[in-house]
Amino acid sequence: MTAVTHYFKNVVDSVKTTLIGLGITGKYLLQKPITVQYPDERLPIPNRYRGIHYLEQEKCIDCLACARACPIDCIEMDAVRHGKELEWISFTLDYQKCMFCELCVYPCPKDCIHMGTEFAFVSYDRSEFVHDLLSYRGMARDAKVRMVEAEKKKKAKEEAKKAKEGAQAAVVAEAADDEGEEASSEDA
Amino acid sequence: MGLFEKQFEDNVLTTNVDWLLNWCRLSSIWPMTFGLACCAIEMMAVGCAHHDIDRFGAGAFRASPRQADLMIVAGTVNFKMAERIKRLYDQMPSPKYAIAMGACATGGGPYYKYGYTVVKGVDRVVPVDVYIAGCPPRPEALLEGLMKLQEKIQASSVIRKPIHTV
Amino acid sequence: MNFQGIYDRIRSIQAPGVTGMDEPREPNPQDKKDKGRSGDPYVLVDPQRLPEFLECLRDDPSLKFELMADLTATDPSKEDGYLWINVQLLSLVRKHRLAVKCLLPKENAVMPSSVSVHRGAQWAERECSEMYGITFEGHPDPRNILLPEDWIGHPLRKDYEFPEEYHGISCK
Amino acid sequence: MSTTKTYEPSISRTEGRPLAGGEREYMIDVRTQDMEVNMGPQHPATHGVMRVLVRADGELITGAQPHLGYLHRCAEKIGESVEWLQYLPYTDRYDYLAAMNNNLGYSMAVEKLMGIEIPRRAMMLRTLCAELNRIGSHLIAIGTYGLDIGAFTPFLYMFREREWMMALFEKICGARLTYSYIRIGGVFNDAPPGWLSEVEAFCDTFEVKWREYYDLLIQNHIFVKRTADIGVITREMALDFGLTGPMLRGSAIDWDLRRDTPYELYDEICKDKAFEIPLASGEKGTLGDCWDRAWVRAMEMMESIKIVRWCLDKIEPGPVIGDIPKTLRIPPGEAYVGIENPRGELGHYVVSDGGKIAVRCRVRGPSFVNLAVLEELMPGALLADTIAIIGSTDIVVGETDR
Repeated sequence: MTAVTHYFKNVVDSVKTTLIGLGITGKYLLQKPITVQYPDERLPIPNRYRGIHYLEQEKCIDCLACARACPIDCIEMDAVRHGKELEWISFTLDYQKCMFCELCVYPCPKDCIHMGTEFAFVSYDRSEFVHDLLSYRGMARDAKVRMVEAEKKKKAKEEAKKAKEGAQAAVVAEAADDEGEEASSEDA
Repeated sequence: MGLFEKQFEDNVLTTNVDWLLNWCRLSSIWPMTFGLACCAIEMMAVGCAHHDIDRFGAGAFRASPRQADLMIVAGTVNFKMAERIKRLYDQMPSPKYAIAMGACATGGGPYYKYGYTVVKGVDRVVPVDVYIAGCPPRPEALLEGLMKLQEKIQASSVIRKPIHTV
Repeated sequence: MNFQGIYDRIRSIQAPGVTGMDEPREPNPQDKKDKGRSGDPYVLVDPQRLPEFLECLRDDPSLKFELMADLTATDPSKEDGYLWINVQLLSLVRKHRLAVKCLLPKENAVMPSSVSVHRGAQWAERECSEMYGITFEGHPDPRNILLPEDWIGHPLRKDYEFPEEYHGISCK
Repeated sequence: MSTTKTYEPSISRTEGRPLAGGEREYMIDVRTQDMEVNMGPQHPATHGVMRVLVRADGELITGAQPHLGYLHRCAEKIGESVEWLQYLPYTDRYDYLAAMNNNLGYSMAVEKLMGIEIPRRAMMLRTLCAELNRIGSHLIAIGTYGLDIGAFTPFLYMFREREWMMALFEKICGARLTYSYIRIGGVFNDAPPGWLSEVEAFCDTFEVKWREYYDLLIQNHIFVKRTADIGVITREMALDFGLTGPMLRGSAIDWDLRRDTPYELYDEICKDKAFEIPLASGEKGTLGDCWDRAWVRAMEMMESIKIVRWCLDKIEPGPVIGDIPKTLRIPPGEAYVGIENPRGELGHYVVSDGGKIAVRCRVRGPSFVNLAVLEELMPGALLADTIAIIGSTDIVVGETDR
């Protein structure tokens, strides 16, 4: 092939393939655009989406299973135990480290930590990313009620026990007295 | 601005001029093509048809820092790269902004604990205006961050004296 | 060819530097401490003769390990006095694989470079030498590849301590 | 700069650069001053943060040296520091374009040590997801390659389909890019109802769109002229450098781990002859040039669609994950598993001492190995071709640096 024919073949090929390309792009000219106008329209977020965590605090028992499962230790929690009831101090998730892997969700024995469908977490200050998952601090109201009731019950139980013990002691003492009398009579 | 910058008291003229200048700035934030890691793919997705960052006037991805206003640090920064990021940021003309996209750029992310070469937060190298959580954040989250940055620009003072808080 | 066949062939052509082999085995029910071994069988080779060994295997017509898939090192534990050099070989014609292992003493981690046999080893050896502090003699370009030039320490050694700061940027 | 190695140019100045049709392009033999051009680390065409130090004599490149490590994220150290399962999310992040394949490779390596069987449905879902991810990865590879060469439209079109693919993954595992879906012992979750029919709809649409990409980009004469006869990898070179994947098949070496060392369900798929391995033939220029590699990637997408369809056809209900304890203790031993990543052989070499944490977790990234050939390919090319050559190696910097 001579240089001249080579040159013209190049030109013809370029024009031909470019026209094919233009035909393809031209098809889209009249179609509806697929752009989602974000703040007004939103793409559907599936149920399984791994977004910002949320905690069902009532169920949580402060067992640290999620914190142990986390590869980067971004979960920190602190609570004080009063018998069965928990007084919450903090439960933070550090989004400066979190990689949304969902490994924290499945070890939970009470199924109380979840990943929601919320994804936009934007801030001017990165210290805000240490996110608090608690919906209340300290003790829950009904937990207090439960605790007071439990304490009352405990007290009542103890009193009952004491009374019982007292009665038993009296019985024992009487028996002992009887025995003593018997013994003394035997002695006599 | 030079001579007029941050010189004037609040009045009808200066506040309106400020509003106009800020509006101009926020409607044409040109980001720099600066993908580092996984988040760069989401940044590309934002530039593409589904999310189309051009709607915010921020679609002109510039390859050169000299033409860019915004640096989207999209990905993990390590020590070898940190010096380059600093240099690129210094090359950008003022007013310039930086977005830390994703957990790695914000605070080291998953590499916080064992990543011996990872910089624990790009704000140790360059000043950051907006942080976005996620690993990687959804494209919508980046748009959300951009809107947050626009709010910040709108609130800034150009020829007015800045309001000092004690 | 399966591993036994490959090993027999290696024995019969008297490939240089072969010192033995290891195969996965079941745990011994009598000895509770013996947990057995799972995974791949491998050939043990003297590290000082590794390039000759690789060349021999590459050129042998019935083995034809012409592609070196991987060369890496392993630091088994802090106490262990040896580093492992792990090489994965692949034969495209015969469709078989072979794992090769060398034991290299930690005190004197020097071995000849395999770049003359497989050029693909060049970057892998650079990575090994920066991560484990192994010196490959005869390597054409022995610089750091992933870490900065002035990095101190060999990160993948088990006794590596994380740095406090690098060029004024705090690491904590 | 003083450490820079100098190269002999692979073509002689008086012989000139070979052109199609046996002609040669002659350069006037004027000695210009050697110039060192730094491409990157921030460069739109280096696919991330890689730096190539190019030594140029006028327009002719006499040497090139890739500098890596701008995204070194210590993946292997992390593998030795966290528990077996906890490392899984990190595998997503070295080759972030093909996270499913990385999950699969790591899981298979650990399963090999454990010696466990995986439920059949789990295998189906794994294969299906890995192949879908291969399509997504090649879409970006070809899209950004077009972008480097100067074609912006195909990039936008390919991202449209990729967005659909990511929405599918989002439905099954909840993340768009870093899936952690394939777990040790199976997959993490069964497919939600209706998901498989959506995949089928995706396949139907994709086959139509693929034709468009092929006509719009791969067959476009301008694209062909920019990529043909450039960066030729010969058979010997490919084997010497240990290249794998499309780089190898671009040089017409018939090797695919899916067929030649079958894993998962590929044995059955190969027996059914459900897919074939596209091999380059040097159609537009020399065998093993950049165009051949781009073509191989484009054809592989269609083969992946065939595998996905095979899986959709054969999938049956059943369990998706075996009985795996919460804290894994892997029996002592060492195993290497290589799987066919979109970029080549992704090898995981894991060593266990019987504990909760790995002793060694080596990742053999195909990009890392494939990139080494750049030093050899560049000398003799023109400065404008550097981008075509780098783009054709299809690297992911997260994987070269790990």
